[in-house]
Amino acid sequence: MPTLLDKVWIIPAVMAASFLLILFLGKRLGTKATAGIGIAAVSLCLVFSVITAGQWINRVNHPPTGEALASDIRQANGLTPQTPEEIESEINSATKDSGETVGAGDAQPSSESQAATESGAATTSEGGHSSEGSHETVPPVVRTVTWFEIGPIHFEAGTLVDGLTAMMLVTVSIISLLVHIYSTEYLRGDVRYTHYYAFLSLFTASMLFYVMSSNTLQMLVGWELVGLCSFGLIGHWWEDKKNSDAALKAFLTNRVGDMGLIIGVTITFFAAGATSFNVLHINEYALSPGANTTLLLVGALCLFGGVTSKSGQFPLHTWLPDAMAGPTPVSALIHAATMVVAGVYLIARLYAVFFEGLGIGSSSLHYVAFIGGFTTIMGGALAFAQTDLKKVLAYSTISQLGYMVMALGVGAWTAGVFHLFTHAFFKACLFLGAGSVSHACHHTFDMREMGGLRKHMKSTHITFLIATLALAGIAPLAGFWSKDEILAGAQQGQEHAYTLMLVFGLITAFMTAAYMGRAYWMTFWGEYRGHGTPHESPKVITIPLWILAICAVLFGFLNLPAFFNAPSWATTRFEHFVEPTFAFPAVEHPEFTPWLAVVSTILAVAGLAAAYLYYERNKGPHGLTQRNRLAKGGYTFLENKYYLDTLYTDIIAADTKGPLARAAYWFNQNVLDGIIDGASAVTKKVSGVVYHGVDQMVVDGVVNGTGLVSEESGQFLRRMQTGKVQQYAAILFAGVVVLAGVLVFVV
Amino acid sequence: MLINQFLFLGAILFCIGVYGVLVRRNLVLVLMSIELILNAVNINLVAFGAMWHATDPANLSGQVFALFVIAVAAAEVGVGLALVLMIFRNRQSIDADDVDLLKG
Amino acid sequence: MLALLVAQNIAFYVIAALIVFGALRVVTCKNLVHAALWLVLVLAGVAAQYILVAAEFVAITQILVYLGAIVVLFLFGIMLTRAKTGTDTDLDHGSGKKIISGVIGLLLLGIMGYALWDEYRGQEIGNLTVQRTAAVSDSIFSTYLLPFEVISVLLLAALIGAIVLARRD
Amino acid sequence: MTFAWDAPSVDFHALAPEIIVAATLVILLLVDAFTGEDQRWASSSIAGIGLLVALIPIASLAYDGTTRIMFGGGYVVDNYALVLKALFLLSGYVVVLLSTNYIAEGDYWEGEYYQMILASVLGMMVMASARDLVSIFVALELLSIPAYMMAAWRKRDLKSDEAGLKYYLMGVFASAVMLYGMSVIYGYTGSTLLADIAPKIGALATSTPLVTLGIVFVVIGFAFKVSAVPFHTWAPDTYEGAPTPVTAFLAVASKAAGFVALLTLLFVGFWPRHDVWEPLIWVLSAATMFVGNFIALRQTNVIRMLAYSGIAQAGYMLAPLAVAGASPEAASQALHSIVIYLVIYAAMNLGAFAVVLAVARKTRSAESDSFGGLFSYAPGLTVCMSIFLFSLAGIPPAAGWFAKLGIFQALASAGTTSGYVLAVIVALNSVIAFAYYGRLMRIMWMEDAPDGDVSPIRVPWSITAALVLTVGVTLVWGVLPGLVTHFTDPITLLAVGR
Amino acid sequence: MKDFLNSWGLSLAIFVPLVGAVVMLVIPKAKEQLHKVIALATSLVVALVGVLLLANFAYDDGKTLQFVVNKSWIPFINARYELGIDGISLPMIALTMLVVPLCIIYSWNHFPEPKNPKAFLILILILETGMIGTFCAQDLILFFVFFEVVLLPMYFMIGVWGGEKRRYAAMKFFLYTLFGSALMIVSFMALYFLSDKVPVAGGGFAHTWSMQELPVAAAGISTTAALWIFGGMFMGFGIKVPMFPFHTWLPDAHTQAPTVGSVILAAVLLKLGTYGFVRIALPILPHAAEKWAPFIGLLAVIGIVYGALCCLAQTDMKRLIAFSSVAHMGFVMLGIATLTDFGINAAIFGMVAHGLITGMLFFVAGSAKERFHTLDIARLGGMLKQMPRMGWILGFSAMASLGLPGLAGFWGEFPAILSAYNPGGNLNAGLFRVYMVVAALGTVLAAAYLLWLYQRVAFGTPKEEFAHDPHVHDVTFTEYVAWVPMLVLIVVLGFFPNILFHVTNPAVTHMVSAMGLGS
Repeated sequence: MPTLLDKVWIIPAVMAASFLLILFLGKRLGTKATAGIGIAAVSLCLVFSVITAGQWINRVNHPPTGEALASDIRQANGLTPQTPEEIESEINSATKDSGETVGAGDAQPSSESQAATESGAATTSEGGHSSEGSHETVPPVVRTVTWFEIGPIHFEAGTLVDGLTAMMLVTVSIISLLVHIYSTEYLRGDVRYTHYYAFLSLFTASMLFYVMSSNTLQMLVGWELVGLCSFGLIGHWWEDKKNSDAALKAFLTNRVGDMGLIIGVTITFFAAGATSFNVLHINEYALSPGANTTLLLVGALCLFGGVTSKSGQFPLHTWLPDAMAGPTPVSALIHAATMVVAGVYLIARLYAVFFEGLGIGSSSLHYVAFIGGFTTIMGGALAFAQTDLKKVLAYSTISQLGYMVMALGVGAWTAGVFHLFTHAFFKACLFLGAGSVSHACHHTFDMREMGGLRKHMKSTHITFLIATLALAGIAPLAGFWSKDEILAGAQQGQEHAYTLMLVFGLITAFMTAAYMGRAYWMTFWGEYRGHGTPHESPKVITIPLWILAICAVLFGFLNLPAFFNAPSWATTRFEHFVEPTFAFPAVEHPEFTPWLAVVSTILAVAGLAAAYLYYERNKGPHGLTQRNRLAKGGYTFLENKYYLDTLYTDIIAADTKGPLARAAYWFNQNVLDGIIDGASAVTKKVSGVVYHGVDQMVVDGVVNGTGLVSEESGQFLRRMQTGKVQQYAAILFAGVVVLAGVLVFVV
Repeated sequence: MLINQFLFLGAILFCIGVYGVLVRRNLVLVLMSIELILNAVNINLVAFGAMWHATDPANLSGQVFALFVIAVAAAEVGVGLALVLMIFRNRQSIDADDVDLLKG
Repeated sequence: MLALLVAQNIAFYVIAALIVFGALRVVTCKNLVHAALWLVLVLAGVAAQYILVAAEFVAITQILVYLGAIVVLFLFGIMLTRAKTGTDTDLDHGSGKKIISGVIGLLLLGIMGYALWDEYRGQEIGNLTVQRTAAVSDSIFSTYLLPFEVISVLLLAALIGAIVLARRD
Repeated sequence: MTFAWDAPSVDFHALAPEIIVAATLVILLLVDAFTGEDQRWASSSIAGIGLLVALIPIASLAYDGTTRIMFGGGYVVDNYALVLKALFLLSGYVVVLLSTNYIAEGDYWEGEYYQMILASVLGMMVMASARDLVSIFVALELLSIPAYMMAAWRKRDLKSDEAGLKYYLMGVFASAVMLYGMSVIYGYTGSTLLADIAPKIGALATSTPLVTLGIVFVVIGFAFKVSAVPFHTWAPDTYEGAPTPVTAFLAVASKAAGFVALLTLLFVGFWPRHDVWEPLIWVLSAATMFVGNFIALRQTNVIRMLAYSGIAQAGYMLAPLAVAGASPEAASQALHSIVIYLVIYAAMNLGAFAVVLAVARKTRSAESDSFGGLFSYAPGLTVCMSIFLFSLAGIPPAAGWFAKLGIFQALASAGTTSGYVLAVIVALNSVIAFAYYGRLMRIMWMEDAPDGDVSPIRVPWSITAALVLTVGVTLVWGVLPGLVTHFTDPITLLAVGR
Repeated sequence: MKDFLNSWGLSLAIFVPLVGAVVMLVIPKAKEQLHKVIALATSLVVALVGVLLLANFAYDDGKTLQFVVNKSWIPFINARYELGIDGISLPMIALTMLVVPLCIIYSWNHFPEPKNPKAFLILILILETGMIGTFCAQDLILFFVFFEVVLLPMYFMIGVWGGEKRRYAAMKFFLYTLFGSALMIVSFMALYFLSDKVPVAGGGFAHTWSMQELPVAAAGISTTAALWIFGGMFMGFGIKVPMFPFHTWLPDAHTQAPTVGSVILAAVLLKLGTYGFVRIALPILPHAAEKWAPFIGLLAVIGIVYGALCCLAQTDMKRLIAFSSVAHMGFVMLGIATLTDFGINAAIFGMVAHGLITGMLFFVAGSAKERFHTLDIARLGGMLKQMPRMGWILGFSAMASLGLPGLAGFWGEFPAILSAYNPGGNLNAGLFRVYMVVAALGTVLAAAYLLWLYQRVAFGTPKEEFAHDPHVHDVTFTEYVAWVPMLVLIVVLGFFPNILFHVTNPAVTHMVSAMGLGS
């Protein structure tokens, strides 16, 4: 059956073609055609992506067997076993490596493999296994061509399609399409309309290319290309130095992380035998018993350097808020939904390396999980101190990315990736909503100039609310499911070893709700504080919002836990189709834990409520500062008291959180950002010293000095030439004396 | 007689000549000093010639060499004096120190 | 034989002393013409030494060429350059240069003396026999024919050149 | 003892080149005597023709190829001598070409001038064949004495007088030192024949002080001739003061003659005592390169610069001698490299002087500044000069690179540390040297004419001919060095290769 | 055809430019248009020869020398006119043949002061002869000759057509390079004499200069001697590259040179040095190379960081690009220093990529200079607004230069870094891994200075003094013609690196295995 799985390269190629068309013809064709080309291309991509996803689902449901399986495996890890025996052992080792091995399915004999014990981890949970865990080995579809050859090795370029890829394809395509549509209105009349669409196309192409890469080198290419687009789009309005500064900062900060990525790719390449960059090959190596865990650790940490910058992890997250200088749809697409999760995707893709390298299966605390956890709290705290709506969302993104990284860090692979998935929709919705708000409010994002917009912008308001609730993790919206899985993973992971992560997660759950509530109330409630009259955005803007909102509502059910005893076609479908079964470590599948769900929901509600109290009920004309709050104390005393009584602790928390958040923000801006800015300042200083002090003075000085010395000695010798013939004679005879003397007495 | 008697005489004369060409400012005197040096060489040649003649009567090279040196010396002095005269005619001086237009 | 040797040696040392003294006067005296005359003494002394080693032809040539021609040339030179006939203080360089020149001369003498002494020490000059003029001429016109011819060209060229340079025009 | 005189056998074929030159000299003398002032132009033609005609027997001798030995080994006509004689004749011819207009227009003594050149060239030719101390001495004087006078040929010019006097005095001092050395060598060996000297001074394992003294003195005499430091002091002054064609003659032919003598002496006469002269030459070579180049850096007069450059070039040429004793192969390499260098050096240096002459016809100056803007009004001359300067600097494809390559090769072939050190010194110096060659080039190409006068230069045919000859040779040899080595390949010196 | 190419192809490629130059020499200066046409035609003929060579090159057999010519040249020293190209030379030759016509086209209507197209174009053609000759030569002496021939035209190009301090720069360029080549030739000599004699055609044995024979013949050289010889070559080639600390001629030369001069300098001339390492120093003296490699690697990474730091301190755009060359060539040298097939392939790729990219940057800088009459970064700004196309091209080139994957620059940098992880021979892997990290840091700095440059030059609004300057116009037709091929190549090579690796790999692999250092 001809299948798109073999030819997914068509998808980015469509976008690349769109990019070239727009780049070279856009100016001539006009704005409508430009947008049209882009939208058409993305639509096509979406169709293809959905077909791809469908075909993948079909493949999981009807896994290949026998020779087809062997052939797929051969192509997957880039090895070419020759004899049937080799093929057989290859299949066996592959299925073993997959950890999850052949389950109690009907197609394959069950071997009840305990390969997972190889890594010393606990066996998979009973519930997960019995109900939906019939994970057969479904090797990803890998199709490669020779890219280049060095030495005896042929390096390959190719596509890798598995559930993760399919999921990413669909996600990227949907959001990109919506952003394309949304932008036709949002960017109307912009000076660089074509430029914008060209970059959007290029970005989409690069991102799609990235997620379907079959090897790390290709991923590196995609990774950098999306960074380039990010650079170009952050600096879209480059007439303003502030914007170009932000673009530079983003690119350079990412470059710092890329250093790690490059080295990480190098290390994993050599660790896995220096023959291939193939991710599955590398993963297989990482899972093999003889793997050098030290190398893997170093490699994983280096790779994580890339993740740190790309996915805004502490301490390289500071570029992300600045990146909000770009147009809002870009923020939605690149800096919320897709590009920033490239790092998370990297971990997910090379999970075996991280899993084995960091010992996720046997540790209670390690760098990745901790950074993820720390970032999630820190981002949440920082979001409080923002008055710029987009910055709130940016810090929220950082926080959520931390969540995902933490999830992957504690071994909850599916949870992390699922959160990536759901987050893309509701965060994109939030950003686009913010854009819509700004569109209405004369292009400001300052929440102090908003307020009361719920009356003016119904669609925006509702969708924003839905997305906020989803983000806050209110059941049954998408965020609830994914967040809850993460919490469950942290709670149950590795025999409850990741307690600290659980605490982080719970705190964040509260904070997320609180700051989102704050943003929501400040924006949509109260009185309008800006100029003019806000108005609802046109349909081109609101329809994407609605679509995203609907997704935010529904997509949580894609991974409905087995706990709810839904029919099997509706249970843990995400896990079933997305989680790799080939060259994948033995991860756990935590159970749905009702008490945790309840606690987290309570926390979320409490957060929203606290925000409501703090920001809505307690509003003054500029009702944020403590002074005003005290001045108006009497006016709302009773009500306040009432709520204070019941939610006393929360207010305390909020009170302390205010200064805490501000302190954190101060730290962030002055220390962390300062370090980054300082690093560049110091580099510049050093470069000045190196150039003026070393290069021009010493290195060049030596050169010029040599010349000078030559000339001067020439001058000195020249003075010996006095023109007096008898002095010449004296020199002559003195020469005779010296030469003859030395030689006569010495020789 | 010792061969060294003559050789040392030659050496002394040579060095006196060298001293002369270095300290005399008058060019004619410099030319005279040159003659001292050439004579020193000739003393050597003749003395050596005599020495070798004593062992090999056919060996007359020393004397012949000396004759050539005398002839060349004559030519040199002639040319030298011509140059000095020319200098004198152009500069009204034969002080060696005055001849220092060219230097550096 | 011994007497002859003694006489030879005495003659050598006397003449040598005269030569050295004359040479020193040539390079030190303050009167140009005197210097030329001291040179005559030196040249004559050298001729005498040639006779002592039985090199008659060279001795005669020495007298003819040097005393007969070169010294006369010098005197012409002295006159043509209208030098003072009396003493002249401008003949020498200052004492600093004299010292340097003296040092150079003495060092040179030291080196040459060392080399000569090291080689010959007390070696006799050997059994002196008269070096006959005919033999000398044989030698010149066979072995040294070519240099002889060359030197004729040399003298011709020197003659022409010297005339060109020295003549008034 | 018989008094019967045996007429020495004279091979007139072998002596034909010398005889032709001498005859030309006599013819010139007669022409001079029997023609009036208005026919003096004929002198240069006669001299030039005589020099070219002398090449014919050289060619026939070379074709014949036998080594002819005369006067008991005192005079040898072999490939070595022939190549160098041809070099002297051709350089002499080019100098005649360069002189033609200079001497005629300057109202100098014309007929006598060419007689001087011929006499000097004759001396050089004799030098190439001389294998006997007396012959070498006489040849040296024959080539030097006319040269002294030629340097002073612009009689009424104070600088020219001074140049002649300085050259004369220093030359006489040096030849006195050399003579003393020769006398000592003769005294030690009892022979003036180089072939006899070699075994005698080589009899002992180590040198005695007297032999050392003799060798050092003789070498110093020729070190003067090739203007090696510290015996170089005359060269810049003389070069600057002398008439420019004479300077070219001194810088090329006279220096070559000095090297020829040095090669003959060291390789034939003093070969066994290379333990003495190798270090001596090493020091001279290194000092010559550095001093020559350093002072040249500070020169503002092109001729003076070329003089110092010539000193430095002499240092390069001396360098192979400093390691020649290491092995027969090294000696052979050294010999070839020096001869090749001399040949190429002659072409490029004469060419450079030709350009200077041509330019000076307009600017009446040899100051570097007067070359400013040359490219704008005399691009042909500028390109020629650039080729010569690049050649002097040793940059391909001008022939100088091959010359310098030969030096490096000779130094490396010895395989000794001192050889490599000297090679590095040569390398360093060729870099320093480019600083002043480049500076001149910069002035010509990149600066403006000092007085804004950009009227073109009229180059007389004789200089044009000289330029065509030298540029052609410089470029062709640079691209096809085989043409040079074809002639120099068969060269050997007697003691070499034992 | 094939036979003709085999025996005459390379000689044609080398000497056709010279013929063109000679023809132009005899045409009066005033006929400028004719000069341009002849020069362009000549360079196109050369390019055509190049295309034929490319078409007839046996790519699968890239390790063996092809189109070999081997004639006696200077029998006296057994130097031969030996030409031939393999997979290592081919890309360099192709690059040269591409860049020269583009430079001539670019110069078409804007010759730098003091004009004189005749002389300028003659120099370019002579330069082409020298460059192609250097890449074709298989005899050390022949190599040396061509290596030096390249100096002359460049010297004049900088000195006559250059900027304010052109004389100083030209002299410095020349003296530096001469210094290196002087030491290099001493090394060649030592190599010649210390290596074993090889059989010659006419019977008997002789020393050899042949790069093909020397790897075997030089095997017997003692370790110490080999180290010294390598040192001499290192100076010769290292200065040309230029490696830290011999780089100081480069910024001056680049800054002062006319645009075309800078382009050729960056695109081809610098490669002569690295090519020398790969072609001569490494194969002939592998064990000395192994001893020197850590040191070379050290200088290379110092160069990477140091060059980048110097870039950050620049106020002049051209000088900044010049210093970036120091950094980029550091990657090339790092690749070479690893002595692995990976590293050397990367180095060759890096050479080509750097040639194209930095050449492009210099083109843009030159065009900017022509419009603004200054390259002071502080005075520029808003190029994207005033000349959007040029701004885009500058941005593109800057991105390529900073090693963005997907563009050619990446394939020079990343494999070099990669190869440093696991250097060849008995090299200390730990040390090279440190180099690797430092080199990776260099990529960050590269991004910093290039983006900083781009921000200041292209972003923002045009400065008042130029805002209404009629001279400031967008990319012209000739500029497009000159630039587009390079831009296209940058992308094509970026996505299909195998175009180049396919050519170089057989040769490099063969060479590395012939070095026999083990691993």
